[in-house]
Amino acid sequence: MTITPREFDFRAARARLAAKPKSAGEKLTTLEAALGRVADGDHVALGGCLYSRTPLALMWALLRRRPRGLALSRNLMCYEGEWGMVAGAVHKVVTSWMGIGLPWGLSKVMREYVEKGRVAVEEWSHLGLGLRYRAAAMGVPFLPSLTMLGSDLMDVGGSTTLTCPYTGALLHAVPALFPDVALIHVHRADRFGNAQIDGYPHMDADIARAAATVLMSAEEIVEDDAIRRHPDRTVIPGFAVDALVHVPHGSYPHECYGLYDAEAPHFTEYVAGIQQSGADSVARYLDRYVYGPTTHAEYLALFGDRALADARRRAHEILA
Amino acid sequence: MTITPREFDFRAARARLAAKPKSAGEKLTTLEAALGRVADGDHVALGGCLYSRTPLALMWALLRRRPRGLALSRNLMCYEGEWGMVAGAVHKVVTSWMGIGLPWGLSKVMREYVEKGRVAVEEWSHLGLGLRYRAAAMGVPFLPSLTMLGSDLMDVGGSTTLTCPYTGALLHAVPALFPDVALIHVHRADRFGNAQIDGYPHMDADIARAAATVLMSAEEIVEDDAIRRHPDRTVIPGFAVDALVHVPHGSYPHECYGLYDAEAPHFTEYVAGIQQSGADSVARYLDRYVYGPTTHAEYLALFGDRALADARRRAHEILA
Amino acid sequence: MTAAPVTATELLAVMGARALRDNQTVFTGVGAPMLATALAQRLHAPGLTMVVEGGVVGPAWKPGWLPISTNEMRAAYGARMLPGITDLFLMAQRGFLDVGFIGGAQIDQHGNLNTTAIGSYERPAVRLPGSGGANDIISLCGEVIVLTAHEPRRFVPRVDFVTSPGYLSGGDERRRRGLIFGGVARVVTTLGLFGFDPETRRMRLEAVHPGITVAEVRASTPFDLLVADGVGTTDAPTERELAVLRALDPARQFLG
Amino acid sequence: MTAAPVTATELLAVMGARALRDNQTVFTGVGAPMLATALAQRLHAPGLTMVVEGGVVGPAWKPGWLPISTNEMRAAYGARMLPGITDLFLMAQRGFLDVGFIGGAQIDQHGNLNTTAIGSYERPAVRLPGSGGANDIISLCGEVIVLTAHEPRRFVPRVDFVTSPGYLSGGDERRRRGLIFGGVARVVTTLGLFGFDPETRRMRLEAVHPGITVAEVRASTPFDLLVADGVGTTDAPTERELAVLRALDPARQFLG
Repeated sequence: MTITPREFDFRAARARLAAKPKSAGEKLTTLEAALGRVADGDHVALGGCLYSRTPLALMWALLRRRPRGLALSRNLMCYEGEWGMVAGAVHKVVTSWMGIGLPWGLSKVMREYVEKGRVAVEEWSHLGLGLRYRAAAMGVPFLPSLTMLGSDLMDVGGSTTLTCPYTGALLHAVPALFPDVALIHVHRADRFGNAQIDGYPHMDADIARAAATVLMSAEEIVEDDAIRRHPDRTVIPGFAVDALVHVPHGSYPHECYGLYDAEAPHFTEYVAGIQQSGADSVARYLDRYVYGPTTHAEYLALFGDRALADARRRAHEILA
Repeated sequence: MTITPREFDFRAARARLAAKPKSAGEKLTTLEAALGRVADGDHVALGGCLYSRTPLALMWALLRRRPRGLALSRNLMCYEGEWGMVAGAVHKVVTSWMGIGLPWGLSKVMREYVEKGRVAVEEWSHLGLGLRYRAAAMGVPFLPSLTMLGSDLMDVGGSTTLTCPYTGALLHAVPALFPDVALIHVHRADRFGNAQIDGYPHMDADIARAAATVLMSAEEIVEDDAIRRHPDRTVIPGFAVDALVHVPHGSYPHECYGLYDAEAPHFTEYVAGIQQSGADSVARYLDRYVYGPTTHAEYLALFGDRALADARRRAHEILA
Repeated sequence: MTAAPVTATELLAVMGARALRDNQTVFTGVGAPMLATALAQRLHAPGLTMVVEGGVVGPAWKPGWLPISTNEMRAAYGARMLPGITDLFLMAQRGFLDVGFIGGAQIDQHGNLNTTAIGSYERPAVRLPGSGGANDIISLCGEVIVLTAHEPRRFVPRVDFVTSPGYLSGGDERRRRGLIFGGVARVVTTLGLFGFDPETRRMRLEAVHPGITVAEVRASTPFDLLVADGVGTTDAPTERELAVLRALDPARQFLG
Repeated sequence: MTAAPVTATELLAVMGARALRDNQTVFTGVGAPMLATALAQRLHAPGLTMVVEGGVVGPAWKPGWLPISTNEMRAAYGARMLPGITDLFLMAQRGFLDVGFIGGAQIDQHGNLNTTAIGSYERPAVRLPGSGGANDIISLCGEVIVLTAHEPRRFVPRVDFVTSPGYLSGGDERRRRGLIFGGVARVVTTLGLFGFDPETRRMRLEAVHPGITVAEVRASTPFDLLVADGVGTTDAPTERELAVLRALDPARQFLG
């Protein structure tokens, strides 16, 4: 059993929320100040999915702080999970799948770290992990489901079953996952943290409710009235947000729905390096892209304005 | 215990869904044909909330069929519940609250029917009923919650508690409610039933997933592309919808967010009649407004175009 | 003091507003609670977030356009988010709501409220409208403040039906029955302010409003009311409080 | 017959498409499943609804712009709804999804699939990417169709790790373990079509593709394969099927 009481104890999680002020006020700050709220040993949940709306700017700023002993969870983990492993920041990854996508094959870095027992990967089904976040978002210690029943995944995290008190049916009691910190990237927010997402909602709204601390980056900080004009588009309330940072292209080179496309050739280059020299290649990548640039703008400059402009053009073309 | 296995048996409810075709095709029909799918004895769940986005046109067409033995559920039940009682169509009302609003006082009709034992009102807390629909929408027989614990409401429907297998906490196992039929009014849908709602979502999306049969009315039937341009606004998928009817002002004289305001003076007149002659006044109201007009347009004509135009004007003024 | 006399609703709204702190999230309702919350926000709690039952977060109601129900367009005016009713209550269950306001037809000495039925549930003498969200608010918010006119018929030793559990039979029963958080922190009436004895969880008078005596409160409270040592007197509503409050409801739709 | 030879992916896509009926809701994935579903929709199932794991309902993919992952913008093109991942899978749990497609690194004689680990879970010889939604699809959809290249290494008596439960050890174990619906209805490989014996739930060859013999299938299947009485032969992909299919992927990104 690898799930911990800290992950599913809804009473303790609620007490943490109750103890903190839930201000309707200003949340804007810097990446450095925002990520200063992450402590070694924290469980950090990432929003988005695979290479869609990944909170890469927040992850970038987190790794620059050289954290240790983190648990990192995400429904489909892309290469940011490899970064965490090679950076020595992560001891446990919680996910349903890890890689980049079919054309890029298996994650050689995950294989190396798991097969050598250096990092534990706790696997859940995609819905299983989604329900862990949702249970926490709802403030309950578990949610009943049929998923994962009968599979060997039940033993990985240490799931238990229960009998329905009304129907007698056997059900999977999917344990809640209350992360210490959620990293979320959104399309727009007002300066108070009221946030709106376009296109794929992924699991961000649940993760933001589940976590004790919510750190958010936004492509755009909009006027108060822009949010108030469409309150039915708001998915995360400001009182749930602890820190907000304005970061255009905050998911780049991953995609942000409607704004910019992902950079498949960059993924191919990244994977080619790993095919050649394994984790060492990721270490060099981190030096160049994460530890090297001192600001996120410098990080983006490594890709260049023309690449950013082309990614924006492609996004419009794809949805046109 | 008044909850029935038909309400919470997720296996039977799933089998009913599995057995029916879930077409992506045309759903447009008439009010008469749509409501022909309701059988005596069915549990009918109503969308909207109180006097907001009430599926009044669908309720109007349902009562004109003189149904019998219905169970009627809604989170906050407005006067459509009184209609069902006085029409002799309803034997059980499932709700968290019944009335119109503070200025209109207690529902004299509910008092008469309940105090004389002619109709059972099964009361849940607002969230309790919301979780009953949500459990069904999720395809599970119950959801755990803290709400209603310790109150006398636990005994009304026959709720049971359970002990959390992870934390040992005592939890309310809120039983699922799978209605036979859902009546839903939306702002817009394409002819396949893919539906979008503006403003308050209320509980409609859950009810539409929970029910075996979904009957929908829409203020506007839009082109295919209008839905495809904003897929992140769609809350009910076409494959879940059995019948769709184009009914402008389908909630009138209740409000429809952003389109038209509710008619408080009409409510006052309706209640004044009840103050004078009780249920008989509602019977006369039904003759005039429900059984009298042969089309919904005739029903609206009883209010008049100027009233409709003024309600639209007020809606814009309220949100301006 | 201002010229116009202070109405019951004005008194409840002002005393309710004073009980709120900055940066709190407050589950409020139509009438006095809404006025109390909006007043606090305008006076000493600019960082306060109002939420209402219809599924509204952070509304900015237009003075003169206060909603009659918590789920109509007027209640959503200026809102920052409309999460839906179930999801809003689930935020309360998660622990996002610090304070909730409720009222009730009956309240007893342990802070239990009844809005369901006078007499038996199946065949009541009076069928009341029901819980609505009251049970959820008192079960799930960090703490609850009850605002009510102090009419003797409302104050009973034990409610006929526990719609909204306060401390049940007192002591730690609320916790034993599974409500591991919250409870009734304060009862604000037209006569004074009340709390609950930390041991027995019986209602205790803590302050009377100006011009009200403890004897009058006892006479209007048909159960054995505890009285705090050195029971205080509340400060009368100030001109500023009343001016801001009255500006919210110029037509006196709710202020009376 | 068409000039160009039929690729493995084309064969799987055509045979997969034929297994779908009109007005079904189909949980599909990138590659062959996506091509099979889109093909069926264009040929005999216009009332079919495609859904994909990223949280997409009713997409209308642009030929030549097929998605690489199920949660990128290309996968959402023309969608009628983007309900989110958790809520999409919950629709499957509710019973809204008739058919699901999955594949796997390993499949065994009872239709169990492994995409987690070769060897032990804690210290595997090969750590595979994981379940993703495969476990959910096979647990929650009305029935599942497995599309896979018929490579001997993929077909094992018992998978090392049951990521996605077919019939487990066979018989009624799937149901006894709580999976009261669904199961693997059909396995479509590059050699033929397979079902499962209704009693033992062991894999059974039901038809071979043109030019393939039962002996060849047996030789490529390292477990004791059942063979249906009067095993049939599938009809070769028609010109029309191939023409429509190839128009979906002109760059042959997935068709090979």
